[in-house]
Amino acid sequence: MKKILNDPFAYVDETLEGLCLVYPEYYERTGTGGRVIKRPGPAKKGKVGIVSGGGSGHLPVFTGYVGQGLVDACAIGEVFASPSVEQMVEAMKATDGGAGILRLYGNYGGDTMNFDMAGEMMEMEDVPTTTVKVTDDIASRPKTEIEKRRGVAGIVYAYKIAGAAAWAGKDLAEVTRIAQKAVDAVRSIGVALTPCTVPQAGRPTFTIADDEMEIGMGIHGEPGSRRGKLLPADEIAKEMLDALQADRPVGKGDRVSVLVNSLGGTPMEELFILYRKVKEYFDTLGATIVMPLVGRFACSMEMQGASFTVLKLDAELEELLKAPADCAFWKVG
Amino acid sequence: MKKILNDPFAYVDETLEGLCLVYPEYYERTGTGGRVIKRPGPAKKGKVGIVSGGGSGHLPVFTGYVGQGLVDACAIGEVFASPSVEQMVEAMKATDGGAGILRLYGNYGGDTMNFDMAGEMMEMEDVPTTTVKVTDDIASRPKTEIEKRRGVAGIVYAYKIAGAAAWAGKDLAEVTRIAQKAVDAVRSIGVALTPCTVPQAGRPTFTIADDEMEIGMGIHGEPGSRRGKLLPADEIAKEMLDALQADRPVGKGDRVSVLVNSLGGTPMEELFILYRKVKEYFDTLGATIVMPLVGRFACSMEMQGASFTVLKLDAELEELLKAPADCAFWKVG
Amino acid sequence: MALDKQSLAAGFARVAAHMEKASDHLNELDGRLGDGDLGVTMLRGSREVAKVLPDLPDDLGKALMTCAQAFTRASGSSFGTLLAAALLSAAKTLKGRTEAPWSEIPALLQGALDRMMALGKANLGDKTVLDALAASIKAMQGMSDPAAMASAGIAATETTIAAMKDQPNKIGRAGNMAARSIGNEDPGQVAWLELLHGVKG
Amino acid sequence: MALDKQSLAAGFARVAAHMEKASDHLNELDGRLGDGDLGVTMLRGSREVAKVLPDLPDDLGKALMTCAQAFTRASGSSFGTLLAAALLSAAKTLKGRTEAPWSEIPALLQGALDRMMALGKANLGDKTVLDALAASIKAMQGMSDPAAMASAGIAATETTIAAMKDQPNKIGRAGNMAARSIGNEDPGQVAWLELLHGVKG
Ligand SMILES: Nc1ncnc2c1ncn2[C@@H]1O[C@H](COP(=O)(O)OP(=O)(O)O)[C@@H](O)[C@H]1O
Ligand SMILES: Nc1ncnc2c1ncn2[C@@H]1O[C@H](COP(=O)(O)OP(=O)(O)O)[C@@H](O)[C@H]1O
Ligand SMILES: [Mg+2]
Ligand SMILES: [Mg+2]
Ligand SMILES: [Mg+2]
Ligand SMILES: [Mg+2]
Repeated sequence: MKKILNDPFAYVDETLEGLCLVYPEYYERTGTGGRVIKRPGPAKKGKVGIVSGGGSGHLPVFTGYVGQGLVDACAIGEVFASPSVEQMVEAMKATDGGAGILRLYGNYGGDTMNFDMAGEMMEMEDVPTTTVKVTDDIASRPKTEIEKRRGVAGIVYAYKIAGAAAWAGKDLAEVTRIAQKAVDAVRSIGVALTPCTVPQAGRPTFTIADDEMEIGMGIHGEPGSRRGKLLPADEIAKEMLDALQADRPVGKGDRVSVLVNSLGGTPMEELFILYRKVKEYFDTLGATIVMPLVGRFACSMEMQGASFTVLKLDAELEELLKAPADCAFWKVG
Repeated sequence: MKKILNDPFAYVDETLEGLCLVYPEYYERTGTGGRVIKRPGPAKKGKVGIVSGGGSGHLPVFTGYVGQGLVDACAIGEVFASPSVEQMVEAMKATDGGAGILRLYGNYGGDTMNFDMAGEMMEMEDVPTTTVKVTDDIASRPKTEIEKRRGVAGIVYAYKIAGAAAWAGKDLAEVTRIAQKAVDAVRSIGVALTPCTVPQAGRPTFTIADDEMEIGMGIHGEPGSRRGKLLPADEIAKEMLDALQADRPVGKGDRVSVLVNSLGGTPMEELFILYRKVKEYFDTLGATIVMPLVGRFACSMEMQGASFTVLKLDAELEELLKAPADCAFWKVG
Repeated sequence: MALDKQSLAAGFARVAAHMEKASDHLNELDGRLGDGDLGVTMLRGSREVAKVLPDLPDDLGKALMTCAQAFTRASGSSFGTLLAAALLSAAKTLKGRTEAPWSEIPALLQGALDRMMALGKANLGDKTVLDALAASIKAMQGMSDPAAMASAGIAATETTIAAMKDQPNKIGRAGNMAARSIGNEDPGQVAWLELLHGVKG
Repeated sequence: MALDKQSLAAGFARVAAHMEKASDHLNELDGRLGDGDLGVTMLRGSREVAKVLPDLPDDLGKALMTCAQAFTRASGSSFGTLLAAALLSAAKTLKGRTEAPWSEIPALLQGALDRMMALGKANLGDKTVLDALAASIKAMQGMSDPAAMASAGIAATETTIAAMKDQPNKIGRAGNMAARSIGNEDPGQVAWLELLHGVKG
């Protein structure tokens, strides 16, 4: 394991400590064990709160997207592990402005069980809450089981759009509808070249040969759809774009936003090389790319690889996508 | 070599192509072989032009810092290789607003020879030019040969400060003085954990054992000051901070800005873990950290490791550091 | 006497005391095929609950909710979450009441079981705590004495554990090693047994 | 006749024609210990220069500057940059003049040599193009006929190449393998020889 860290069991807490020291204007630590990150100051009165949560090791996801026009609070688990119910409840309480709370998170077993529980607890205290789970990874399940798909980088779009709706003062039902609409419009697929190492485990999450890649692999190393020889960038891009296109076709005149995301270890140079092909692909389809995002948005620490996320827009989604937002890792407007 | 690319000989051109497709509002390609990136539109009349250049593979350095309040144009070489004289001349011509041009780049042999030549060519055309070379890497030479030190991540501060001065309308002599003042005030040191691979070479730039790190290594794999067992994050941080402190002491009441930079493969989590120790160190000295920067600013593709850069501020430098700036990779104000 | 704030607090206090002794064994059982944290979950969880017992609200719903929240403070592991869900299900049913007859216990447990199945997406027969709980409910049916109910539950759970020992686990971490789980008592079922022992005192 | 726009253009045209034949050999020499791009540098560079010859300005300074810029268009390698620096040094000296006597050539070359040394930070004796240039200047001293100067330079360069062949390179890529460079002609010195052959025609 080649990582710059101290005690592996302090990895998450020290990360959060550093994060808040660098950006006190964006992030405030609270909750049991300091495992809730919220926007500084009190919850905004009358605004629907948006709460997320999940395992660590994915920065900027999930914690990094706490900010104006984005997420209000986030509960943080160990690397690749769910936060506890208690921490989720604390995140919701920290962001309760009296207008209800949307739980918006990636579809993973532990997170779901805990967030459901946490939601019931809030309801016992008469705080209305709703749930929208992000299920964008097309490689995780066939289209017939779409609601069981796991969530990957597409959550960034869900945060942005739901966040803008809540910031604009829409009510809980409306924010929930819009968040679900964003989830329905978003699809992702990834390719992994190398594994990463969970600090407490001390060994790579999976093994893969020096000349191999795995298309469709999940951000925790969950099996993908195809393992094979490492292909040239343009061929990798085409294979992933074809898969996305088969799952949810984009056609002439459509407007989409595209996120070309590094899993962490893959450098910006390679993302730009991939983006050429993405642009060409949508040009050929006659579709327009709006606000392309290229960079590290949802990572798996040092894992090499990349993912593509396509968000199909309509007027409502596009307006919300372009609305101002501000966190340490992403500024819009 | 595990990289997402097509023809290794097209690596740089495809990277620039993608960069400009994603950010047409920030970057425009021009020059022989499209190896100059400039701010879109004509040069700003009456403003001192700031031109940089260097090898590829370091994004966001150098190209990424073309933007308002930063660099006006950049000449781009192959991975880790100098751009040509012609490309440098083109970069300068693209940014000639009639107020002269500052060449601001990292101190490497090939770049220096070519930039000197290019400068003479501009002077033959009666365009006044000056040179400031960034020499921040304390591990590359002893203090007695300070002007021979190579440039690493400190260039980011030099860009920011000189860029703000030029943007504010100061003349060439003044912009040059301020750029040199920034260089004199900045010091860096890095630690490398893994090598990276130059696409055209196809093999790692150096070898290092699985449990080793090298303190002081350069961003192209130039030898550092000490190779040894990988230490805990806090000890690595202390060793680097002590070296910086020995080279240019920071004391009680001083104001500094600090850049904790990933060489590419090292994830954000680890940078935040390092930053805790940085903050503690300067707190103990009684110094104040202003506008800390944590992230990927000057990389070596997928190389794992990190660098610390300390900029000692006075009122003039601090004002310029905080002035607005805008490029795709960095927004201030 | 009936189920109220006092008897609830007394029951949880007995469970907490019992877990101080039982947790090592649960860790050991869970460690054979799982991650060995079940005893820790139960011990830390019930210690957290013990802390809130002196200040429980009169409303049984709120009281159970307070206990559920306290339990989850210690842990994010599966059994802890399922148990909290069970408490929360009872809390919902009893919301607004300060007293409930003992005879309502089997119905409350049935509600809890339904909630745990909905939450954990497991079925009866998967060799989990659910099977022990289902058997306990059946055995308690029609009773109204709490001690007798606990005894009946203990007997039914012991029978279940013994009967299922040689079946494969079908869910959770142990479910990933279904074959190897044959011959092992399910740790969650044993945890339920220890809970009942604690309640009975 | 003297050095002016016409004679300058004619000389560069002869060099460009000669490089079409000489470049392979230069690549081969540079490839033994260097990166094998010297012939490419000379060929592409002089082809680029050939393109600008029809439209050279009358001002000799501007004309040489145009040639220097054209040469660097093709390459960022060391010899190309040094040669461009040499041309630029002459351009600076001749700026504003449309004619110069042939007798000024040795002084122009000395200025170029100084510039190349300042730029490349190498010294005489390092077994580089500098040694060939220095020997040529010495041999041309006091002459005023261009053909005779070229011949003298060729003879002096040949002597230098032969004399230094068995010494180690001390600078540049080949300098990294000083020991292995013994026995090899320095490619930059040979490139200078070929340049003079081209000029002479
Ligand atoms: N989805 C589920 N539904 C019902 N019971 C479950 C489920 N998952 C685990 N269990 C029960 O919990 C016990 C393990 O608890 P625990 O150690 O807390 O789980 P883990 O450490 O795997 O999160 C199992 O023996 C089983 O009885
Ligand atoms: N710093 C220097 N000073 C003088 N001459 C040099 C220098 N570096 C290289 N040369 C000359 O250039 C020749 C190699 O030229 P070239 O192939 O263009 O260099 P490279 O490919 O290493 O950049 C050498 O044989 C030597 O004569
Ligand atoms: Mg367990
Ligand atoms: Mg567990
Ligand atoms: Mg060469
Ligand atoms: Mg070369």
